[in-house]
Amino acid sequence: MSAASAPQQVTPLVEARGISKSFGGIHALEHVNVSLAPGEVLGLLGHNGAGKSTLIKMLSGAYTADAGQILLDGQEVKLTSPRAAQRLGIETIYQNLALADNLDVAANIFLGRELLRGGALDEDTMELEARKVLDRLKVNLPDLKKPVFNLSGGQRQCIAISRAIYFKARVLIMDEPTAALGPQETHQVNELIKSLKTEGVGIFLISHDMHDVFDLADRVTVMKNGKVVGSALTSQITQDEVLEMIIAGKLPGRDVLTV
Amino acid sequence: MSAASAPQQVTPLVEARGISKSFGGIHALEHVNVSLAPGEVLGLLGHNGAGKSTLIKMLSGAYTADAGQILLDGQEVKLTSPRAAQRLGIETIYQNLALADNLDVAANIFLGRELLRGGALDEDTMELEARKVLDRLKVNLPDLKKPVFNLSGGQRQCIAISRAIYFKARVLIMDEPTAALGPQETHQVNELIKSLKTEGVGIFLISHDMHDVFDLADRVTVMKNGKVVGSALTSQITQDEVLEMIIAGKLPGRDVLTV
Amino acid sequence: QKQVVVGVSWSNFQEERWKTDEAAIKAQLDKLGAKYLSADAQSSNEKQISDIESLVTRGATVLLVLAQDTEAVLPAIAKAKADGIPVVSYDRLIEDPWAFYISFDNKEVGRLQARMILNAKPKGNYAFIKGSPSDPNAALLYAGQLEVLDKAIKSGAIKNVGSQFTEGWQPEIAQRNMEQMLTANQNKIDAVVASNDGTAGGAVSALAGVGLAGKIPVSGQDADKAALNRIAKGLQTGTVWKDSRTLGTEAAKIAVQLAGGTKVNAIKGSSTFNGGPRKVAVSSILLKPVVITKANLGTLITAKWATKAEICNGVTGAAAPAACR
Amino acid sequence: MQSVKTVSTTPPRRLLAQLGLDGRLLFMVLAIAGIWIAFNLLTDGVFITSRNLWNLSVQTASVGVMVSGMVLIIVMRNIDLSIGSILGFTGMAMAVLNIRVFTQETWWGALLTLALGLLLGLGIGMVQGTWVAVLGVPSFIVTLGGLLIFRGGAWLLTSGQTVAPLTETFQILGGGLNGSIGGPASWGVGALIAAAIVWTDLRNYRQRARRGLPNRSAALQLVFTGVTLALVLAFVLVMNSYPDPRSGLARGIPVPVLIMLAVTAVMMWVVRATRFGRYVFAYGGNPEAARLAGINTTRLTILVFGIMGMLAALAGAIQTARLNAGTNSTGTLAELSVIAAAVIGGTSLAGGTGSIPGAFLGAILMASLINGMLLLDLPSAWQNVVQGLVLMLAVTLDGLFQRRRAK
Amino acid sequence: MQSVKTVSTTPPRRLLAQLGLDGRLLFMVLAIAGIWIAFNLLTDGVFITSRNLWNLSVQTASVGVMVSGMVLIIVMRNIDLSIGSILGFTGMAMAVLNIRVFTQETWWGALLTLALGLLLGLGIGMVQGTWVAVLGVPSFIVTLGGLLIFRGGAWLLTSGQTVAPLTETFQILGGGLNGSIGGPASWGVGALIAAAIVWTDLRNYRQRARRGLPNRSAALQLVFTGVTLALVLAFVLVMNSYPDPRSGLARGIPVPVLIMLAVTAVMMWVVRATRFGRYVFAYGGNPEAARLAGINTTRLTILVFGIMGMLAALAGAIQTARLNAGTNSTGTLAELSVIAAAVIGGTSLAGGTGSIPGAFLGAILMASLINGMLLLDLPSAWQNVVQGLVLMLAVTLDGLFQRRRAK
Ligand SMILES: Nc1ncnc2c1ncn2[C@@H]1O[C@H](COP(=O)(O)OP(=O)(O)OP(=O)(O)O)[C@@H](O)[C@H]1O
Ligand SMILES: Nc1ncnc2c1ncn2[C@@H]1O[C@H](COP(=O)(O)OP(=O)(O)OP(=O)(O)O)[C@@H](O)[C@H]1O
Ligand SMILES: O[C@@H]1[C@@H](O)[C@H](O)OC[C@H]1O
Ligand SMILES: [Mg+2]
Ligand SMILES: [Mg+2]
Repeated sequence: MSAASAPQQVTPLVEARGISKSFGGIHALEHVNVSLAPGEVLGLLGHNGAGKSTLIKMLSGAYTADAGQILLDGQEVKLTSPRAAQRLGIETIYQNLALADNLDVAANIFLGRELLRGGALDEDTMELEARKVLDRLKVNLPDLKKPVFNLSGGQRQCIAISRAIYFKARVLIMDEPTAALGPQETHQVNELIKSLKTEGVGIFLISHDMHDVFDLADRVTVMKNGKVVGSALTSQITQDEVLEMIIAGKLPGRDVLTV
Repeated sequence: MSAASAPQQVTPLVEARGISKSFGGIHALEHVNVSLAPGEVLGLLGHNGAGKSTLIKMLSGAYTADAGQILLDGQEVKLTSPRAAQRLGIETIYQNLALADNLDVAANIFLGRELLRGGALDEDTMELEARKVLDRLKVNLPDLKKPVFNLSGGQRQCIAISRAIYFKARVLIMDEPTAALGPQETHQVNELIKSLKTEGVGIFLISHDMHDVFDLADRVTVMKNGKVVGSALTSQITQDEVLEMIIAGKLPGRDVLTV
Repeated sequence: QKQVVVGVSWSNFQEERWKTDEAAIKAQLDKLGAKYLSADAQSSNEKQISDIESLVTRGATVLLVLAQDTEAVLPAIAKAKADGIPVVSYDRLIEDPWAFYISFDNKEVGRLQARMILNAKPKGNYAFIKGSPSDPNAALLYAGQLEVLDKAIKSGAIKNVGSQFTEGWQPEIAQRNMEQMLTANQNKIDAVVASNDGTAGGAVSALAGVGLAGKIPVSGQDADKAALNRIAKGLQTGTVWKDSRTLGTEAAKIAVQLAGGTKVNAIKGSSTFNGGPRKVAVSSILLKPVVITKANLGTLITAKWATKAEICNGVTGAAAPAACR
Repeated sequence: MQSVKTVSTTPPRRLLAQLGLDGRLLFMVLAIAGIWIAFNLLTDGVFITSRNLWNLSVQTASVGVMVSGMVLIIVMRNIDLSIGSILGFTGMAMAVLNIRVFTQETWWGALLTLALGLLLGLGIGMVQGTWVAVLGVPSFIVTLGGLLIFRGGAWLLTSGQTVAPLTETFQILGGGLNGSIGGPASWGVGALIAAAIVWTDLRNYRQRARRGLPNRSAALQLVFTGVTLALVLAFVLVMNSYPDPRSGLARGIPVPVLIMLAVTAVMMWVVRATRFGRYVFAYGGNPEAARLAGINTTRLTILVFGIMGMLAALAGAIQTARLNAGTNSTGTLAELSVIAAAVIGGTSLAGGTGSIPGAFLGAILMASLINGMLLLDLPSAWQNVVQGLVLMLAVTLDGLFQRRRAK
Repeated sequence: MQSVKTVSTTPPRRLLAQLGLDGRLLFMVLAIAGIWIAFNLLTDGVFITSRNLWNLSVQTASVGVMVSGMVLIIVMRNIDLSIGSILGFTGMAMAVLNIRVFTQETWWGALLTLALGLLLGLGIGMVQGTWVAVLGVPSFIVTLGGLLIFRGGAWLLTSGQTVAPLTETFQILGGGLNGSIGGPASWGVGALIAAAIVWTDLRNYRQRARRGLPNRSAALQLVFTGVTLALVLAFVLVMNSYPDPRSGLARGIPVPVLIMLAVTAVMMWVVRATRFGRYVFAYGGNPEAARLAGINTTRLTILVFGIMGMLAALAGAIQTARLNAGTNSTGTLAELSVIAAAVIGGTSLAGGTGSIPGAFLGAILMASLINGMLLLDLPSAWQNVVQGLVLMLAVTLDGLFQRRRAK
């Protein structure tokens, strides 16, 4: 991933400015700025509880910010609900997966956007399509007609990923998408990210796997205690420097940082 | 980790023989054998849905096997409930964490084994002790008196880990313990595993992170589609060979395998 | 000839008195060689309709219906009529000429209750403990009570200081309602018109709580044994005794006659009654309810309604009524 | 798609699931059959007569009409305690309308009465649903409020007075003497249902076959379709063997039963084949997931309560017509029977799980118990005891049976 | 332990939480105060008189005794519909025992009656609990069965006859003329409660201080302890200002109220300070997690239902003694009041959330509403309507208030 593939001069696809959010007395986010260009993969890093998931929930319409604005193509948008974000082409894989345990695999993948045929649910087509998208991830799923409740952690994760990638998005938010995946499945998802990138999709990638992040992301943004520590192009920073940013919350002592 | 530290000749601490389990029509485990020596770390690997979690649930008393036996110190034991396993010194970190969302951090750590003082719950001591064990993991937790419901994925994972390590175990089962952890937190857990190992605790470690597994485990056992593909000492096999075992379900073409 | 099968549809068997009615009906039917079937609507109009359907299905050749609601039961009567099955409206009027009406007039019961209290306290603050709001008889009773008291209320001699329905005729609810009336009126209540003995029991307990039990007249109805004991003790003024044994016995006899083909207007001793709200003329026999007070408790012993032991349990001293000495 | 050795066991599971004949339904049918046979023996053959079954069907109608709505409510992790009161209130309102406004014996008068009543029920339900969804008050509280308010309201409409009689036309809804559709029309309805069954079964079978999706064998499909058709035939036959006492002609299917069947069919379709139904279950499985998937959960909740209110009003019309009177106590405690029928039919109060046909069978089971108990000459206190015991037993056996199947 | 900027807001949240004065409780106290003031204005000062408050306290006792048990049941994701019937059945059983067996005016006779009644309740509850926990039948079904069975049973015990009167000694449980403990004893009880409060507050404060755990300031602690003591004082004062009509002496705290307070205190302690209480909530939060943590969830369920049954029997004793008669209808529909009180008090039917003091306040709120409306002599239909509206309103306001606080 060269820096050239993520140009900073164009209008960002998504930009969050001055986002703050607190729960009860806890300031989960304080004046956070992030931006994402088309075709860019941005790695979001930080310790546990740093505020990464909270931040992306603002971008996916799941939470509303206490303060700050969100811009899409340079225009301010109000993401009042997940549906609003979806309509604007923002798809999200949530960390807690958010599956309806009592529904089967296909129903979960198409939830909220079911295919119809003559006004009725087109179960068969959905099952076939679900199979296709799951095959892309090379995941092992014995039966698509069973409720997802009893599936293994990784199987559930694959369903959540399929949900998000089936519908063509402009912005894809992935909150630790491969945390529970086996090596082959992880490989597939990483390939997928690369191919979406070439299609111009902007991707927020939250991951604790430094190796994957450096493999996939053009740029990383590090958070600590609800604040942005800084951002840098992966081509201009080392893994150890990023680790230092995560743990110490301090910028490395040289001039590598982008906005 | 040298092979010497995990001698195969002594009576295994835990041994599972011929375990089978099916759900409805799905054979999740078929005639599985595994064993673990004192002070040994055994890495359990396999694709998503291979049956790893199901296997360790037999050892933790959460499920009962359809067939097969479990031996502790060479003696057959009946693990009819999680409590029975705990009593025998088997502690487990479940993949789905199994926290009571409505209880606070300390209550979750001590769940089922609360400290008493004059017949009543000793909240204060439990809070202090909880702080201590969490500090070992270097996890960021704003408030121990809040229900764990709203905590971040990694924070929840740390609580589940604390639960299991607080009570001195002979056998520790860890199902993807660091999946959601940040780099520092992961490091702490890995250190912890190493120190428990020196204390003679036997550890089952399920993880998809090949790097960590090779760093920590003495031996790996690979599963595929509910069956054991094979086991090998980490000192005698390469990561690529293990990957090959996971994906293809076949043993590498040379003589590296232990029982 | 086919055996006569009498199907009895009770409105709510939970009230104490119906057990006595049932015993009388059964005894008489035994004597006449007829069979007894029953169902309990548990205060539900809907269930009563189903009950009557079931009774007919089970082979009832004549029905005895204690209507929960005299209007809502009419479709079931119409069905019975279509099947040619005679009906006795038991205790409560059913305004359909097809049915033979035998009862103690409920409005009359209300009048008797009021009169008994009026005699004891011609002037003062009156509290009314009414029956269940979903039981139409509660309204009839209250209407009868007001009819008697109307003049005194208009003249100002009597003041209605509170009237409350009693959900499900439950004594505990009557007790709570009475407590609140006493509080609202600073105990300045001179008489309680309670619509039956169960609710009277609740009212008396409330009065006992403020030391007024026995000092204020309380009415009732049904001659429950607990109530008779209260009367003997002077805690309740009286009750209206509807000798349900007579009612049951007579009704059983009539039912068997109707089943045998006798026409409703050919029953001996019957007359035409058209005092219902719609003035429908029905053949009927009306029995006389009897007011029971301390003075005539003995009649119940003689009539074997209750034993002396039951009535006089714990009654001693000079104030004991004649029946208990 | 690899599969973990499921081939051998998949076909039978599939088959049951797709016919809507999962283990629970099968068991419930068996339980009902058992109860019927037991009662028939105990009553010397009175229970299984066309007359009693005809009555039983009418007795089931009111609960049967409401229970499918309750399934949706409970699946969505809510409860509606107000339905008995709404039934009573709307029933009373329709009685008043019919007696004081639309007094002529006209079709449109009766229909207008019904329509206004249904609208009233819909409105009440939607207000309650809004209160739950928008203000976030637990449905238990909102509908407990509704229970009190509309029970009081039913009394206040006429100051507690029973109002009667209704027009003959309106009474048809109640399934009384003129309230069934007669023999020929019943055969017609039966034929229609049969045609619909054959058509859907055939279409589904062909479609899955064409797309190469797993399917049952043609022979098995034939058997299943055949059994369904036989049930339809038996139903019409029974309804047509109970004659009108005046004319001696067949009564045929009672109107309230027809309504119940139509409601159940529509609701089954809604649950299986529409987005709305899918969303109800998704919400029940994981409300947060439903919201995150972009589902408008507020609107969903309001709609479900609206439907429930309307079905309660429909039951109110049936009950009022059946009693030929509006009484202020109509529908008291109906909520309990309806919730019980839903739970017996496999709806979990924890939300997310429920089945319309199961609930429908639950309603039949409860009604059969009460009906049969009446046929026996048990004192009513004993009837309560036995009813309680049989209820517990039936559901217990069901549970044991399910668990054995799961192993 | 680092902290994400919580310092500024932690103290007040802590303080409320630790006093058991979370926002909800505070709001409920305010709601009750509002209702009391409103009724007092409407009744020209009759509502807030020692006499009426004394009555109100007795009227609350039966529901107040049961509601804490219901909180545990509901927190464990269960429901108990049978409590009204258990109340009636055990009440009738005790009446029969008292009238036919232990007829002497002795302490032990009355106590034995009570003890046997409580055992009976405990046993019934445990059987139901076993049915739920071991056989896995939904508690809704099991206790619906119980509702039917024991309502029938209450009738069968005496073939429907009301039995009365009970011994004077047994009647004490009902809070009638001789059913309160008098002025001096009431002061004694008040002093004991006050001492207990001071002692616990002091001990907790010192302990946390010694261990360096977050604590409220000494001044604030003083204020809070002071307010609690003032409430105790006010309570005893009110109970002692209502004189016995015969002697003119203070009545003091009624025995059923004392029982209710004792039950509530014990149950609060159980929930806050015992493993058992902790496990009930853990199970409610995540049944699977509780099981995996090694908790014996079967025993837990059986125990909770056992406690509920025993409390229902205790309420049965109170009701029967208060009415001075055993009647077969006693306790009908009590389950609804009790569940409503629990839910108003913040217990969620989804399980996992509930508060004993909240439920206790819920019981007071409901009883206050009915008490006040009866003072106004509102017709019962209007009582229903007003009760429904106030219920919905109170909980709605509470919700809005909570959400504002959360922001
Ligand atoms: N709904 C909520 N209510 C209260 N606190 C919350 C809520 N959501 C998050 N928090 C808190 O806000 C902080 C940030 O949480 P967040 O989930 O964003 O962390 P994260 O960076 O995603 O961590 P992880 O890597 O563990 O997933 C944490 O301290 C968490 O406990
Ligand atoms: N309770 C259950 N009921 C039915 N099927 C189950 C159940 N538990 C597990 N399975 C199935 O058994 C298989 C093994 O699951 P398991 O959770 O053991 O996999 P795993 O190896 O832990 O996978 P992962 O790496 O994704 O955690 C999967 O196909 C899963 O869907
Ligand atoms: O006798 C009374 C009866 O007439 C009334 O309907 O219900 C209550 C009874 O006490
Ligand atoms: Mg996160
Ligand atoms: Mg797993």
